[in-house]
Amino acid sequence: MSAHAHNDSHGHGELQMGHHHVSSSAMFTNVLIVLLILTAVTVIASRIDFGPANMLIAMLIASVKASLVILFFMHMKWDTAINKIVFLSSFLFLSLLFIFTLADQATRRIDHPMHATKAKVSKEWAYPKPAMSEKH
Amino acid sequence: MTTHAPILDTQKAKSEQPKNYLNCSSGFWSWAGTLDHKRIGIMYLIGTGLAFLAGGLFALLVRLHLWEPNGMLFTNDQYNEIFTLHGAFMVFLFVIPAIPGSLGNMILPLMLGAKDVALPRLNLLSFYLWVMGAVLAALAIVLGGFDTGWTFYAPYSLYTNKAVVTIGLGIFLLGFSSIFTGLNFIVTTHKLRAPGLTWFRMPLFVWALYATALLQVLATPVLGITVLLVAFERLYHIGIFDPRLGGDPVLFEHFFWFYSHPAVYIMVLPAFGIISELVSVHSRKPLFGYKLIAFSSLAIAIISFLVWGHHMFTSGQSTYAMFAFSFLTFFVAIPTAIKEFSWVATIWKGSIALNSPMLYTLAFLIIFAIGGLTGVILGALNVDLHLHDTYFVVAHFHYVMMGSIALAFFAGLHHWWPKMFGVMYNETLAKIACVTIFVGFNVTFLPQFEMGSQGMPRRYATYVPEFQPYHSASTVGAIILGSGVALMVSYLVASLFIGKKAMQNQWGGVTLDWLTPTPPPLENFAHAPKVTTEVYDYSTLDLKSTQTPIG
Amino acid sequence: MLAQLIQDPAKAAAALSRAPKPELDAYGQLPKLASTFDHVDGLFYFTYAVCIFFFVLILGVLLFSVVKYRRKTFDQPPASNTTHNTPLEVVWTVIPLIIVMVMFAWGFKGCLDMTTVPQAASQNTYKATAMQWNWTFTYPNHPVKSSGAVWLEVDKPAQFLLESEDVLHAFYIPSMRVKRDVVPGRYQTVWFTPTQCGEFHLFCAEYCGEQHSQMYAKVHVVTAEEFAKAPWNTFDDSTPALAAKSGENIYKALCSACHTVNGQSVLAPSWGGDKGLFTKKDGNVVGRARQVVENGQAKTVVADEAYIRESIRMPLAKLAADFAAKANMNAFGPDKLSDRELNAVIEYMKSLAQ
Amino acid sequence: MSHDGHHSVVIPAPGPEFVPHTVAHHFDTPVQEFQSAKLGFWLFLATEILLFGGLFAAYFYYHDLYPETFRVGGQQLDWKLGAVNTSVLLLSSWTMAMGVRSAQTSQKQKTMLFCALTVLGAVIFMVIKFFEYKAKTEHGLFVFPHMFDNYQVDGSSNAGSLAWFTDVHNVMVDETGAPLLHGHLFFAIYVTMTAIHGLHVIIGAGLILWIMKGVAKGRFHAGYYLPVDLVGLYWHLVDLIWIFLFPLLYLVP
Repeated sequence: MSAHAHNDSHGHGELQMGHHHVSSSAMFTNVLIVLLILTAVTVIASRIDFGPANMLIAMLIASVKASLVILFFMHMKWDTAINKIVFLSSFLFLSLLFIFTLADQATRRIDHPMHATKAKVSKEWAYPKPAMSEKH
Repeated sequence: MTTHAPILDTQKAKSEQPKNYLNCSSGFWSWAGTLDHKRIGIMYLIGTGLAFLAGGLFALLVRLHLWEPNGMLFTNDQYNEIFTLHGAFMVFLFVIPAIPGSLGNMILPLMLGAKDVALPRLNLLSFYLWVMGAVLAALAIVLGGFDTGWTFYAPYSLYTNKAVVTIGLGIFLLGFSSIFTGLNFIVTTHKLRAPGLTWFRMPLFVWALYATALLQVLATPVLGITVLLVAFERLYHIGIFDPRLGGDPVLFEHFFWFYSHPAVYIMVLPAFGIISELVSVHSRKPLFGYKLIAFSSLAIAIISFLVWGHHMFTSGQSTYAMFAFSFLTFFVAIPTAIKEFSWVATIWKGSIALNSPMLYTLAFLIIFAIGGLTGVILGALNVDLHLHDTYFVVAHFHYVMMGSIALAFFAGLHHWWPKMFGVMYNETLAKIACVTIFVGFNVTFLPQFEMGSQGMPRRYATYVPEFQPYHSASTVGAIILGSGVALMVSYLVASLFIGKKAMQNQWGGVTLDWLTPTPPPLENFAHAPKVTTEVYDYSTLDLKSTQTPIG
Repeated sequence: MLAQLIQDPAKAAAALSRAPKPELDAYGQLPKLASTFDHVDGLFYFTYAVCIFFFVLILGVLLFSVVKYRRKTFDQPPASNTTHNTPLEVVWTVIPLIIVMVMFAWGFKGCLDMTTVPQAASQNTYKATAMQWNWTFTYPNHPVKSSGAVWLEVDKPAQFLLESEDVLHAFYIPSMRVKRDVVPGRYQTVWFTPTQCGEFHLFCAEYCGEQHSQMYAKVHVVTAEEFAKAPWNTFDDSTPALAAKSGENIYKALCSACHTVNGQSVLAPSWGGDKGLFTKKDGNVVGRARQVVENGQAKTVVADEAYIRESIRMPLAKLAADFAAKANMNAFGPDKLSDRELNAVIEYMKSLAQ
Repeated sequence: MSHDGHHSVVIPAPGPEFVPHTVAHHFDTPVQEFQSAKLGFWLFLATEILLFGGLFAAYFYYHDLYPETFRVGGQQLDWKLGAVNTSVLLLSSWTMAMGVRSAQTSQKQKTMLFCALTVLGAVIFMVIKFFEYKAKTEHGLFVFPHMFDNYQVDGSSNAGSLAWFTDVHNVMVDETGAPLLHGHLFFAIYVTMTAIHGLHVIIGAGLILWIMKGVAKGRFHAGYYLPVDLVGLYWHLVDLIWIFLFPLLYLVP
């Protein structure tokens, strides 16, 4: 393959790694300010008791912050489709691990009402014997 | 060097000994420091091949020991270490890296018409991570071995007085070796395809490696963190998996199988890819249902993330989880069945050359049918409660791991051996070895189905006497199987020195890998290939010039 | 034996054929069913038949093709270049799908049956305690436990509450078709109704370490009359000789996995032999002096009854010097070994004195 | 790099303070090189997400099993230090984004400055982390010199304790003063997650220092800023993970 041909046929833009988005400094600064505000919101929200929704709200705020970082700081908004798919699919597959593992744990406790009792028993016998000596 | 492939300019033979990737440079560092995907592939082939022989030796020791109900050779402790070594070597050092590392590295860029993989330095790093993992595994043997089974189930792996941390770190490195190989293949497939090579013109080996790579990248990190946590647990007792400290051993099983079930497909999908190629080439017929096979690879890859709980049906997970996991498990059967049927339909009315790669392929098709179908038996919840952790499971996964994957690897090795080294092995010996391996394999593992369904649990150093006839038969089979493998290794190695020169297109393939010189030059193609025809279009093959052996 | 096979195959084969034969069901694949879980057998053989059908189909087409369409000249074209047949592809997708869905539903229904404990079974609850490497059973209405063997009443549903003292084990009775992992830190349950009188294997099916394959118990299913006699209750300490005998039974069930009585100290100190716990002196049985490590300090103690009691109740207090580095014995509290039982074990130890 | 007489593509330097970049021999165009590396790096970041994901799954699993332990455990951490560290990381993410932007626009001095500021952020983060760990060690919640000690076994009974978790001030207790179930688990997860995260901070800072070396040599400019971009992505990932760690560990919901 002749690299010469490419060198000649491509314009200046191509040589500079394609047409990439250069974001404005003001946009970065705005995103930073929103992120700092949301950090404050996280702290404030943790002071209010929403009951079982506490975790959901904390994670929701964190997800919004994470999305801002991914979209703007990491330039995902302007990235190619395949890169978007790759990164987002990691969260998708991670959610599979979360959903099945936590769902099993949550429903298993209904199956086994003795779990709490058993946990108390193992507390009394917290460390019944030393770990066998390990060579490393 | 006489092929006039219609889609390529003819390379003019300039000298008697054309420069190729094997003879273009020499010396230790020209190999150890190489960035060439083909040389890295050869190094992987040597490494994983040695690991396979070591694992096979352990397997033979296990089988010999089990000749008698009270065990013939070892103490229980030694037996436990040896079966663990067999499992760990075979899974982590051979089956997972072998096909992508050696044949994948060698062939994928050739099939794509690329000069190399997209990230050659990462490729070399990946190989050295494998080497470091292998060194740590060897070190673990020196430091007292490990007797946890390849599954490292907590809490036993936390309490045992063995070198678990060392092998854990080894597996962590091997995991990242696998991740980097997969990552490289994804990028290469996306970015380095030759002009005209659209997604649906890609050979199915590429599709299979691509689906494998997705699994390697998305599943392996969880194994990494799991073995790290086991190491932390042993070193400073964090209590995440230790029930004495409030941890839950079932969480370990979830983490472990989140990786290790997809890992089964990391192992088997490349084998499917090889078989797809070979069935087509040696039947000289386009693959039946090309797109369906391509999509079924992706479907298997994705569904495989949803079924890990079927390794835990007896573990005490909730009935709801068992419902979901069993239901999804049966769905894996469908794309797998589609593949098997499509291969058989490709052979149907083909022009079948019964040479050694095809013999291995046929052996695969028969053995994989058994391996796959017995998997369906195990998917049924109530039946699995009886068969789980018995020799039925052992036989089932050996039919898939050894019988299918290793045989597909051998098939691919025989198919691309002339391409890799430019020499041909002795076909007669190859056929004898194939039949020996096939017979030995079935004699080894068919009795294990029998004793498994009768209740023989796995990982037993001793057993109740009523199972002895099955164990003895199995041991005899293992010896036959071992001698078949020994024969295969001998003639393959011998061919490097005394093998006759291979033809440029030994089998009459039409994918790009067969259209470069044999062995390929350093950057694979003298001129950048352009693809203008559909995949597996044998009308472009110049039959007169290939002189393909008919077997 | 392997050498024998090579030298004299006929003799070796004869030896093999003398091996005890397991009792199998009519089709020879599963052990004879001894519980009510017949759906396991039903689905197993249904799936088996389906598998054989598909296997024969695939094998037949393959062999036929290889014979019929074998390449005879190097340029022989394929007999057909068909790459699609939509009806065929739909058929081989949909039919397997239907079959596996049937298997799933059947299997899940059976699984529900096996995991839903009926009232009758929960009123007849045994406890099975697994530890490296033995099984101990507690009975529903009897104070005496048994180890290494369990007795069940025929045709009476029984539930087992499974508990592990150390690592994962699995409770597996092939003839009953039941298996459950025994997970430390939580209780698991399993139930079944034995329908056949007889003796059955109970295996540990989850790898648990060195003696995994010897972690075995015998399941005795007996009639109601015989069960009422509590055949597992063999404990008798009315005379020293009977106490020593009962102690030996306890030794075999609980201690023999690690401690020998022949003087060979492999995993743990042996109880007998010329370095055993007790020795005969002037016709009296007295404890031997032993090197132990207490709180990291080496010292010498006499292996008297107090020392032995402490070593069983609190094994890590004083460690035998030879095994101080790898001591890993579980404590046997009063919940596992009553005082009377402990005394019987000591009586047995004394009977080993030389 | 050429082996067969072919010439590789060269991207010219935009000014005298920069050096040109030679595209690797197996790529046809700079775009191909850039996109390949970028796709590869996103894939690597995906594996990082899944690696940490295992730890997060363990967190949620035990948070669900022992909610009180986690609630009380979270109160032992100083949320103010956590919030300061969050802000430091967010700021350093901003400086990194600005650094990449400066490289994209061939501003050598500014690239250098923003990279240096980012490293400074990493240093501040780790210093604060050090004082946090020190305080926890003093309270016996995880005692560093004893992390690798075995169980301490009391000779007179089978009971014992962890060497690294002594809880000297008896803080892991419920309302009645009784010790909480498995009080060490929260701190085990805390120290595992923050230590692995901290390791990523250190690696990230090292990578940025390496980038600064390249910047000084003028290797990165509008024509070729790929390594700056990739290291930037890595740094943002470190930030991303902390965004989730902060509420989960310091403000246990």
